[in-house]
Amino acid sequence: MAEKPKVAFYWCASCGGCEESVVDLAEDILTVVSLVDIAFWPVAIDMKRKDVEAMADRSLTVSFINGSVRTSEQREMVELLRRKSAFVIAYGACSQYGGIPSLANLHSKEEIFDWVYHASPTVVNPAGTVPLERFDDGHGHTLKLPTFYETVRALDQVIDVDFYLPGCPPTPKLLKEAVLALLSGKLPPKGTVLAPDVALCDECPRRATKPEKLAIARFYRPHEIVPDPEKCFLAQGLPCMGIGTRKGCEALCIHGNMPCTGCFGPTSRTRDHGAKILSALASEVDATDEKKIEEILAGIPDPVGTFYRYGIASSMLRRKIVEGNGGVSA
Amino acid sequence: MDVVVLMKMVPDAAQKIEVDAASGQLKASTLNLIPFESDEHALEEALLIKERTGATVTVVTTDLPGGDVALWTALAKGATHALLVTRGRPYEPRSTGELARIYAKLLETIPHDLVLTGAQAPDDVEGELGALLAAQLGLPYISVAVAVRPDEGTHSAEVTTELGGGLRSVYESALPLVVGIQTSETPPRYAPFLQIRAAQRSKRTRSVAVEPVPFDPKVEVVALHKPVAGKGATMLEGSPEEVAGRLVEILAEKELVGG
Amino acid sequence: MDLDHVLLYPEGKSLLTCIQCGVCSATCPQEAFMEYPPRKIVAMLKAGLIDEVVQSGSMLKCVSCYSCQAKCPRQIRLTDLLFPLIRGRMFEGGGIPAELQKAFLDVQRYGNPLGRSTSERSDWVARSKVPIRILADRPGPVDLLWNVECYPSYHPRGQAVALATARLFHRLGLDFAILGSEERCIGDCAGYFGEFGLLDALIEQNLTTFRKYDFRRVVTSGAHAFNVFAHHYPGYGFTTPVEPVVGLIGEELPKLRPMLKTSVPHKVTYHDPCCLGRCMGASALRCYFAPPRKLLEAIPGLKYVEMAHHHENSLCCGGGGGGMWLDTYYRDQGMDRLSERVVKEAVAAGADVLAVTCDYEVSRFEDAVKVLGYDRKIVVRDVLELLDESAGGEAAV
Amino acid sequence: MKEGETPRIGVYVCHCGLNIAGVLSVKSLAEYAGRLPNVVVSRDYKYMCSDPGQELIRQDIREHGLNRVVVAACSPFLHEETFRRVCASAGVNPYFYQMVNIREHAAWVHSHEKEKATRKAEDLIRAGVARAAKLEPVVRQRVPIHPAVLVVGGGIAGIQAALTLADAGKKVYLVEREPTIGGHMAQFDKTFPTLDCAACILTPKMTAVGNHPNITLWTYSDVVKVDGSVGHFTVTVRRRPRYVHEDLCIGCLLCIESCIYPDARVASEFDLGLGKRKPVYIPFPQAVPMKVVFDPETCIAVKTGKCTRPCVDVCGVEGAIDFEQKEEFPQIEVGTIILATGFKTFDPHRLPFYGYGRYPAVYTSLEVERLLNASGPTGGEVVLRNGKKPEAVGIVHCIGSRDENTNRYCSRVCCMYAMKIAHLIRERTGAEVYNFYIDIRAPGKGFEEFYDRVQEEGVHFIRGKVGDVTPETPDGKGRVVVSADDTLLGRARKIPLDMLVLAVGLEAQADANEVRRLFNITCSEEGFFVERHPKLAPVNTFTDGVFLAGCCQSPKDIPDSVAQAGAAAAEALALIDRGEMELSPNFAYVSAEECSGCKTCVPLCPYSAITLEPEHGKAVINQALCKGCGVCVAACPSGSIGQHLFEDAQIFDEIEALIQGVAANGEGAR
Repeated sequence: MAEKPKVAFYWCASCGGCEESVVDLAEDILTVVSLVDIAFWPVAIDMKRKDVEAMADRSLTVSFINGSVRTSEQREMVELLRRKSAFVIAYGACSQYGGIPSLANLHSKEEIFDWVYHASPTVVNPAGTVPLERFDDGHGHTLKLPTFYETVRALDQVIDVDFYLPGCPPTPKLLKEAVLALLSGKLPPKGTVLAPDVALCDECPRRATKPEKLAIARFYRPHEIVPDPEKCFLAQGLPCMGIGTRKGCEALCIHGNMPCTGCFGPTSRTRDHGAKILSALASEVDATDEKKIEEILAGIPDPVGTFYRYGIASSMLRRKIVEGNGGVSA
Repeated sequence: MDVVVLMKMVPDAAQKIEVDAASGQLKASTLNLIPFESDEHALEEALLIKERTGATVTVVTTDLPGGDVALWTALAKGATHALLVTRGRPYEPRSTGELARIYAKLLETIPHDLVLTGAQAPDDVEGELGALLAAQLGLPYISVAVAVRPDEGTHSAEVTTELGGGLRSVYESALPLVVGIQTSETPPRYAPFLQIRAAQRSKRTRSVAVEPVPFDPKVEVVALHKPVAGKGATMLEGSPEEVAGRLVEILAEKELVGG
Repeated sequence: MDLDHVLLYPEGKSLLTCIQCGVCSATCPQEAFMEYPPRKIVAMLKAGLIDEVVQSGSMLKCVSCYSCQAKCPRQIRLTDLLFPLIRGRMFEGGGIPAELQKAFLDVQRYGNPLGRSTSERSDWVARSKVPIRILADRPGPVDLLWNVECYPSYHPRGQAVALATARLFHRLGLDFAILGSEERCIGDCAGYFGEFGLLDALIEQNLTTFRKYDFRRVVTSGAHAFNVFAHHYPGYGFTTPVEPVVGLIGEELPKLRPMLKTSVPHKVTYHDPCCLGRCMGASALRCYFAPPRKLLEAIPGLKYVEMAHHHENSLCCGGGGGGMWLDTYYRDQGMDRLSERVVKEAVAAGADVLAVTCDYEVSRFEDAVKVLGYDRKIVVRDVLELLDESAGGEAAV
Repeated sequence: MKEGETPRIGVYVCHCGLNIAGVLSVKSLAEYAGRLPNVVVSRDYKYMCSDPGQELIRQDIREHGLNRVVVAACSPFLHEETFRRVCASAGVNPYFYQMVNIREHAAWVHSHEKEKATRKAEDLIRAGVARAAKLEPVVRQRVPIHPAVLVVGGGIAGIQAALTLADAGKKVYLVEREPTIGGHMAQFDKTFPTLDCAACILTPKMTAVGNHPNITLWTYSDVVKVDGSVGHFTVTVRRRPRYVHEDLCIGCLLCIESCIYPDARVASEFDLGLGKRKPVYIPFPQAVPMKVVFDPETCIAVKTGKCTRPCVDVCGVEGAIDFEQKEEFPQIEVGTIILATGFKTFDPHRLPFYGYGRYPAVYTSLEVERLLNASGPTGGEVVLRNGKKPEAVGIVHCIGSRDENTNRYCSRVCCMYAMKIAHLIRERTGAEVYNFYIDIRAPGKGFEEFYDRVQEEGVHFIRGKVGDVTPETPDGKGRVVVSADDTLLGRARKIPLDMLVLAVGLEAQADANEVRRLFNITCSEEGFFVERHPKLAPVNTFTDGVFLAGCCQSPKDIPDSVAQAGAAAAEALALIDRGEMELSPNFAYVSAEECSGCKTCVPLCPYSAITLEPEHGKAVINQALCKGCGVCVAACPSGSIGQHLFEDAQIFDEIEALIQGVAANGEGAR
């Protein structure tokens, strides 16, 4: 019997949900394991970087990399995995678009450190300790920590990516289909997002309840009202990203009576996810005078966090300008 | 031509001034110091001279509260230089005599052809500041002036003073000269607020430290009190005709008008 | 904005679009006395002859009545921008009459043009039979901040109006307070005579005071303060709603009407102040033409008559834009006083009471009545005084 | 170009004489273009639009196998069509053509910075070339044209257009809101500058409309709905009940005489309230159609049913009067529409200081037209509201015109009609007449001569607008005193007048905005309908098949209205006789498999061109209705709507190419 294809999983800046989603395959994981060898999976298997370094180039069939890239260690690891893998799949929203961690791009590194180590009310740090990249204890011992980059990046902003599995996290169904497709050798063109290229409304159980003209007179945040479980969220004034977000999740959030937050990202035809939905929703605001419009829009207190929740890094916004380095370098 | 104007900061009479019962002095918190009116006229006269002759005008005051504002205002109106006399702490000469000595000392260091000051002040009712200063400097002194016309060519000045009843006398004096100004030829000009602020920002006021002058005043303020309202006036009431009739009677009684 | 820079701004650039139609001069109540009436001034500005305008003294005769600006077909901001800028130039070369200079100096020093002590500003309150809250003494949230202004605070006739106003507020159960000795001139005369530095300083100072307290809206005693609030304060970030007292009481009329029991059997005419009507522009929505008339007509026994000039055509009392302190100058120039023209029109209309709502007007028109020898023909009352009288006056609180 | 075929681009830099070559270095631009990706040929030429210039392109297409053409020259407004035709004639799809405007966008605006201007032109050309590589072939669609025409509005413009079309043998529907046609012209006594009797020249035309076999005249009616697009509009008209069957009424007017109200007591709309009418009336003696109207507001038979109805008794035609008559909504099919909805006069209540409505001595010019009209309320005599004849009359020009507070524009006719009124008043009353004007605008045929004539007649002209109107007596009932700055004299004038006439300007109809929506056209800020091009397409609108005539487009006098009506009729005729029409190629389209059916686009379309296909709930765009505005394209949240000639790929590549250059030049990089 020929050697089973080798698969790697790696975890960059992310919450860990993507790792769990692999386990969500439930009994299907056995099918997967029977078909492939998991060669590297730090969260589950005790293997070290040197083990990967020892592998031959392109000896891994596929690496599933989740999380965005924000430290030098993550960068080195994904570059390493790129060399060792025939295919790299950006797994999950963070890896694909930068994800929630890339909202950090709205702040500078200094601001983040200042908040986390000093200013946050829950911090007790009388000594003012902050992590250093290098620490000498004076007895010849040196401790090195990875560099914390100014900017959080999506995976394809660091290495070449072959396919994308969207979602926060991707659904087991999509993962399974992806693995089977890879094994079958029937590969879509490089760069394909392995999910349908139509917006979520298409599979939304509430589509029929969306009126032609929304005429939104007020936006609500999810905690402000109890949403009608049958009615289109937009018709209820809840910003739902489903109109401009890929389907394929089978409307999971909608079934949980929560509006779509956009984790599957835009369709292939959209350059900037947030801007696209924003422009669509803005045209639905039921007011013509400036003051009233502003009043209605005030119902979305954090527009960037709302419309770019998963995609700052890969959006046209990219990040807040940082003095001195043009805002794009690390 | 160098004209020096000496300005004095005095309590603003328009504000309610209170006397501190314990010390018998004016309550500092109720005091608002402003340049005395005659000094404003002295400044105006100096500015008129400047406009006519191109003279430089140096304004001087002591660093009491409000002194800086007075200098900014003077600069805003057109003064050339502004000096704040200081000893490094709030500076309050206790008498006109001491002030005259300080100014005399200051004037040793700055050029002056004409020294203008208000003819009098609330704490200098006799108008002795100019006289004492002139004596210290050994200069001539003319007071209650209403016009000063210096002539650079002859290095002299024609000074008009006003006496009671509208009588005027015209003097001619060699320069340098000390003049006490009663009123200027035209009313003191108004300094627009923006220019006062500009003067403030321009940092053109200069502080000059003058060494303490030993002085032993022989006179001291013992107590101050508000005027006691008397029972002087009689209010006349009734229709205009009645009031007028009563008024004629009173005037006749006092033999001010012929019966 | 400096006069030299007028053309850099859209408001100033409109000057270039002047078509010399002459509406400004035709409507100007002081045109006859100006060497250069408004139309000519605009032409001279365009021709670069500004110094001649400054020297002519024509600008001293403008009383900021807004007639020219409100009717200008090119919406050139003559009253609140160009003329003040030209007058601002007059500070450089002198030529500003002493009385007016003193008013400015007094505003600089004491925050009121009457030269009165700041600590005496709320002395009138002691004479009030109804409680008047002073914020410095009793801070804490309040609905209505009443900006009393200088004349109602210091002038005896103004104080009578202020007391009547307080009684009306009290009767209507309004939650109001005043700033007392913390209040300062709102900046009317400074703003309209081109003393922009002073206006700026006053606004900054007033806003600092306002920020100390918690109030929902502002009511002004008079028209001028209302106008300055409306035109200048928003630029400094002050967005609290401001109403003149007639506007506020006008809204409360349903509540007030049952209290108006005492008959006031007079033929009353009303003088529209420039700063509650015209100043809002020809197509303005915020004109207060109707409220004072509605209030007057609600008074039992009162018969309302209209003067020849009224609404947007009303004559000016002559007190705006520094005119309040130029009476001597006007007399020296051989000019008749606008306030006298208004009083004559009021008498011609058959009125025995001239009702006003502007803080300058009670005293101005009373002077005019005396000068004209009309003491027995007509009296001057503030609309609020008439309302107070009808509601029973001091005896009924 | 077939799929997969590499773009072969030819770039042509036009000198436009010295217009471009005088500023830009055209030689170096052509060389620069030659180095850009996919560019096979690159040339400069003196006049690309000339025949040899065009031939040059054709020759290159043949010799070099070009499949894309970029011309860097003037505005696409001028020559885009020219070069598209060149491409088509050489066998290349005309939409494989890209125009780069280096004249207006570089040479003209930066003529003082030649070096920088050339660099900007490089950027523009690079962007154009990048876009050209992404162009796709487009095929234009054609639609047939229905031969009937709808004319909306029965004033002189509508009348003229309807008659021209009907005389050409076309079916015309003329819809008028009022009970009669004739419009404002019917209210005038004389017309300037010839002083022709307005009725004498208008009424024959009105009668011709009423009798024309090709014209269906619907008065007292309005258009309520317009569906379809050029060639096949379906129009719904609301016909308000006049409580008389038009086909039965013979216009004998006996019903009016017999009305239970013996006296006319209702303010006549036609006389602007200066005269009175009965509840049953005709607006004026020459009304067309000569059919009475029962006013539902004042006729008690209509309102309450409680009337003895002497009108019915006296009517000789059984059933002609019908108080049960209801609104009707007939639908008609037409291929083209002419809007001639006219104007309204400025309401001087908006400038209260002129005292209109406050002082009885103040009139509008239209009111005075009625006073002057022989069939008006005073039989043509100028009599004031107080019954007196005026001895001094003032006419203020520019009321509601040339005024930022009201209307910014010049109303164009007021100077002339004000002089006409001055002449007529002086002629009939001998009064002193003062015209207060800002500038006299008399630029028409015979206008200046008329100005001379009126001056010679002794009419006073004061150059200065009235700024103040005060009553002479406090009651306001007598004379008014006006103040004006006689700017030529440099002196204020105060003149007491018995009559003050406000020469009110012309404004768009109050409902212009609703009408605009109904017909899918645009309104200017002032409310006048916007023509497609102010010079070259003055009667067309941005909606194909909808044309404009008369004052609904802008204020104009009678000759201009008539001329424009003729032009609009000619445009309609051209379409009808061509039989079909090409649609604009830049329409939007929905990719059905990509559409999620979210409906965002549907309500946004200003032309109602998008519907949901019922089976799958996907959006569909009607090509004939789409104007290519791009709103849906931008709004589609899933990017599933494309637009021909403005595909995302084309625009993004163009922008990216542009940005590259800016970044490379180190300019604008912040």
